[in-house]
Amino acid sequence: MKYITTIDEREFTIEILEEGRLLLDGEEYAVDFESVDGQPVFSLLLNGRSYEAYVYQGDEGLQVLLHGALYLATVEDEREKRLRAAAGGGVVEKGEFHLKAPMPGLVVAVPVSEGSQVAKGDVLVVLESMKMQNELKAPREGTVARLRVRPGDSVEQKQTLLSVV
Amino acid sequence: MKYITTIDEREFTIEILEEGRLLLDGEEYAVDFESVDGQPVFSLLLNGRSYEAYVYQGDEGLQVLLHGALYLATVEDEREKRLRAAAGGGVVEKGEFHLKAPMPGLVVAVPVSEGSQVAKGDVLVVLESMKMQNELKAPREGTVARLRVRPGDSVEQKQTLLSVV
Amino acid sequence: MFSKVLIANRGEIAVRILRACRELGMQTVAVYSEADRQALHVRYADEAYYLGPSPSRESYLRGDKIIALALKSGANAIHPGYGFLAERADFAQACLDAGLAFIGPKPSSIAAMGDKAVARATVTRAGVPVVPGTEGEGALRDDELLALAPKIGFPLLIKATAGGGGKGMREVLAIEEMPGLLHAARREAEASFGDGNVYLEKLVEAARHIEFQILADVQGNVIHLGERECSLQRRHQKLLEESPSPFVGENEELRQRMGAVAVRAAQAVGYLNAGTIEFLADKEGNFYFLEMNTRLQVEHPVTEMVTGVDIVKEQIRIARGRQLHYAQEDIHLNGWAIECRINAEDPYNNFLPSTGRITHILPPTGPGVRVDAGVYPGFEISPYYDSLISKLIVWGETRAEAVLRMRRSLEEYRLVGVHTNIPFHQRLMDSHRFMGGQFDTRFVEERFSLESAEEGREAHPEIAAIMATLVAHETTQRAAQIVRRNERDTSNWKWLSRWERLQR
Amino acid sequence: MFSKVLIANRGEIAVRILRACRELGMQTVAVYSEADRQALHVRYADEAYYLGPSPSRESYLRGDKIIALALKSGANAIHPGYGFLAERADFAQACLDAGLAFIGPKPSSIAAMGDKAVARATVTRAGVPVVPGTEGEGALRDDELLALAPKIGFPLLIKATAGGGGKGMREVLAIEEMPGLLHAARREAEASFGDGNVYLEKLVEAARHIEFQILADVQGNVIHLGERECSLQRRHQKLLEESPSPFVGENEELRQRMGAVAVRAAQAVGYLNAGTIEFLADKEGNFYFLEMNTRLQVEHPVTEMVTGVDIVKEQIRIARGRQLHYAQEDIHLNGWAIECRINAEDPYNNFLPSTGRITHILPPTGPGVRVDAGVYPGFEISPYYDSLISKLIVWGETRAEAVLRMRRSLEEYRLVGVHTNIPFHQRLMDSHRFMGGQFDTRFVEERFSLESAEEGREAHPEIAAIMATLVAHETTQRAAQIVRRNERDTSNWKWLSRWERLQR
Repeated sequence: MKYITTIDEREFTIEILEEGRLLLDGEEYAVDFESVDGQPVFSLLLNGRSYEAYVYQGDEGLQVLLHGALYLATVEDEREKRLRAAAGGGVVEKGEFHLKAPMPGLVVAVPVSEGSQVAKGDVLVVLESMKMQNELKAPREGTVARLRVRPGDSVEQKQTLLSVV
Repeated sequence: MKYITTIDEREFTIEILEEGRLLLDGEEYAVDFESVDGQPVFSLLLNGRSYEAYVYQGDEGLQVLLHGALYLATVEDEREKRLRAAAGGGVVEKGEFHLKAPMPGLVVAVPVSEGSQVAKGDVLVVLESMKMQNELKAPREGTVARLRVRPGDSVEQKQTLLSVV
Repeated sequence: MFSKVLIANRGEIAVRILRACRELGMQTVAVYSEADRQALHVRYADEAYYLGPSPSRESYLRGDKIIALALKSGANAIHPGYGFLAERADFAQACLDAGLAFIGPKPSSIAAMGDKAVARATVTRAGVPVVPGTEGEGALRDDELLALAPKIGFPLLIKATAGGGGKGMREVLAIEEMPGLLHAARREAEASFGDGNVYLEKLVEAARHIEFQILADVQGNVIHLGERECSLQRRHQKLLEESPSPFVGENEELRQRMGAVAVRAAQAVGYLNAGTIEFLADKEGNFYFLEMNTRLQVEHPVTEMVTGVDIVKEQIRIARGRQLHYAQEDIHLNGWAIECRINAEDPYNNFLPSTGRITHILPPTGPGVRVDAGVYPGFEISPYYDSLISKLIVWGETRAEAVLRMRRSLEEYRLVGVHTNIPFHQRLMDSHRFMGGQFDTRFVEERFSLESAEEGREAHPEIAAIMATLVAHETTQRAAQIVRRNERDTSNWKWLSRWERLQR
Repeated sequence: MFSKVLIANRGEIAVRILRACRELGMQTVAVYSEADRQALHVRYADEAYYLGPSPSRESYLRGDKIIALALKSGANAIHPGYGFLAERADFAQACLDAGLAFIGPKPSSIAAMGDKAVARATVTRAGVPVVPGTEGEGALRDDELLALAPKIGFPLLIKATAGGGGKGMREVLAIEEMPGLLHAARREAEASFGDGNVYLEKLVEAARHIEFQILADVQGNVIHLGERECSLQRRHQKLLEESPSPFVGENEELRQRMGAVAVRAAQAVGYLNAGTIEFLADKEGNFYFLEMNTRLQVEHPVTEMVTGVDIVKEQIRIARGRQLHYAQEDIHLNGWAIECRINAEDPYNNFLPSTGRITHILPPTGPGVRVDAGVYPGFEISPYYDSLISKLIVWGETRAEAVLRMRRSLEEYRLVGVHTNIPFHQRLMDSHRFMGGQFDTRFVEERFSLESAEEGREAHPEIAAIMATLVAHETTQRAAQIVRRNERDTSNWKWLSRWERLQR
């Protein structure tokens, strides 16, 4: 099975062969890969070098936390890659952004209102959780729409608070 | 639900009521009982006193390891208790004893042979495991039968090594 | 003399106090909120009582309920830990009124140190230096401020009396620019807070946060256990503490001078039990009283590691009326200790708190490593309380050894189920300024970023790529297997042995 | 000078050595058997190579393969740990021949101390006392033995030259009974071993096992790090060690005298690196050389806790040719440390080894607690290697504090999946003789039983009964629920989210 895996715009071609071997950009390695205790922690022996990392499923691919550094990886097999290329390529840049509560908490401030123009980095909602006030910011510029919370509201994790269109 | 639980020949009558209450020998207690992490480790709050113990299923009932002391408990509901009483009561004292390997290992000595008369406490088999020589002893007197191993054999856990009849 | 202690707290500090009580042969009583039935402090205590719903104000802040539970359970002392009710003079007084020993200072000391203006005035009278400024002198006119400025010295800060958050604040380097800056500051303060009043305060440049641990007994003995450096902060939250301070270092004369001032500050309020005097220090070695924390600190373990004193046990002994175990001359700082606060938060997402069920922990261990934690595999991190889940403390013969030991400990630490700030600490350990001891209270926020710290490091994108690919590959393969397996067997439960069912 | 170390071992000691290497900035290479692919030392090392099938003789005892892997991986030093190849002079020599540094003594020292008769003769020449006896003098006749007996003194032991296990052994209290006992001993020895030869040895009454940690560098400096008491043993396996020894206690004169003798014994074989001189001591304070362990000991952490010396790091520095960090006068025993060996064995079933998968661990932590372990949740304990899975070490300012801390640590420790001897240690901690420091090498086997130790204690059969009943009750209820749930839903897998599948 052949995969194209992208990290920080750098592409790696990884072909998984049988019997604990793989090709990384054409070079062969002995590979021994196991989950630790069924957890999303994995031990990798690659030509005898020992690595261990957390691998999580994130919203936009897999997150690999290795030696205290985070890598965001997208893994595609050849078919997926071809389909995406045929579709004109590239991630959709525009579209609506739905601000979701990253954790349960209490809304303490909403410094924007419906129709507000916001720039990237502007604070949209201040959410209190674990005794900290957490600023939730706009990931891009746009207009605030469908504002659904106000100060004093308790919100659940992943509840949509507002949209930026 | 009412149970009769025996520990060291001492009987306790325990009736489980609804809503976190139970009767212990007729006295009512508030009870809050939870497994820790789905493990056979349990946290008990009994009228506010906090206890924690391992509870394992053993061959002859439940083993409770509490504050570093081991208790062997047999739990019967009323119906079981009545049935046992009707059957004439008491555990069968005689019958064959099958010596099983308590762990995988290597048989290093078998100081008995088929037909040997053995007393309680006599060594039947010496099994090496974890770099220790472990003496497996007779739990009662009797005659050795169906000897199935000899020095040098590797045995699996729970494999029957011989019987005492 | 008490023998049964109620711990009015939760989390790692409740566990820490429980351990001290147990080692002293005391009976222990825990209290818990709805979210904390399975918390470690409930499991470790001899008794545990339900306090109320999860929000603190309905549980851990309910002093009345806590005192009632102490009386009901027969506890005759209360340890407040830190946070919650620890610095509430009224709660301490209520304990005493109920006939319970309060393991902490007198209510009057808590009150005196709790009011910033009173604290400032009290310690000033005792000859303790405070940051020079005009804060205590009411609303002054521009001409008055201009006259006072040279006495404070430059650089100085103009600050809004009503304000905070930097609004209405101006840094003044010389008297010439002051009139214009005063005007601007007043205008901004007026606009922000509706109050144009400002005061002056000396700007402590490259300020370092250095604090001294105090112990005081009823016999009137007051000693200090040396200093802790707590300059590494983010949003006024300490992240990493060490003892000794790299700033004080081998300057024993400065240490003893600051320690003596700290003792004097504590004596100024007739202090009893454990407390901490916080100072701001500048490059020249000037230091100023900031505030006193009238309680046990989160970071007390670094002091324990270098002095060998068990501070919590000493608190309990003091509260029982015993004389201090130690005289000042018995206290020596041996080696070096560093603490990293491990928080449930995502360092890659603006340090947002992270909640969830912890499924796996492999803590670092071995020589010179101590972990104080209130969590375990299977415990659920809720959004109700602070995000501190563990403290990783290491000791080394030298600071260099301690830093290297902290590095290997952070790399070893596995905790699955919530995000933690461990990667942040790992990058901090790599920072040249940290290694050199060259940092101040603004360092983390102004001169350190996780992203740029990662840039210079040896990176392994190809390893990350391989691991991601293998996980994706196995996920696909497994999903297929699950489908096939299910087609074969629609009665999985039959295959569960009795033992497996028992373990569910 | 080497910078990459291969650790020729497994389990907790391999992890311990890896940590020291990492803190010194060394690259590390692990080796592993089939059973150990997921072992902690494989996970922690920079590199890890497969050695062979699980049995030791096909893996960890394959010195040839290990040396080949060192050369292949570019490691330029080997640390043998303890056990396996650690005291094999031929392996140490083979390392040197292959151009690899051996982190341990010279092969000649290993050989000299490995042969009991040679060791005895060598240290005797250096003026080190050995247990008086006739072992080294060949087969003697009864009249010769009777003539020598008074010089040895009574009580003494007649021992079979060929034997062991108590066969052919007799205790002699006075010369009058000796002829008859000699006759009986020879007859039994002849019957048991086909060899009737016997020798005499002084009976060390109420013997205590006390050992001194030695460090020696290439510059010829030899120091000792004080003593460890290891009298608590079962089947010649140490179970609990402490430093200082309650027997030596505050008798600093005895400590220094024994330490000086230990240094002399090490010097007698030109010793280098870390080693241990074991003594037997009697009630009168006489002490006799028993043997030298020419390697790191399991129980080295208790010495580390009281001296502050990191023995493994010091081993590596010595092997790199560095001078010792410490002179004898720098070494002071501060406080008290105790180690309990946590073995995977069932104390309620004749201490039979216990194998299985560890499903949950909650180790004790907090002030003064160190855990050295080679296991983690999810790891499988196999029958191939020894049963030591963890070492629990505590430090206290006094022995009493250390004992109380050990008690609370043992009670806190949760380890699910295999049986452990933790309950044994808990009962030992309660024993009055242990608390009073009144025990000898026969104590555990002859005067301590788990059952009788439990008799005197506060028991909670009613609590055990309640817990057993609730578990049985829930098991029944759950079993019913599983049946019902399954009837409703024959396609469980559909309910697994993608994330859950990923985690399987």
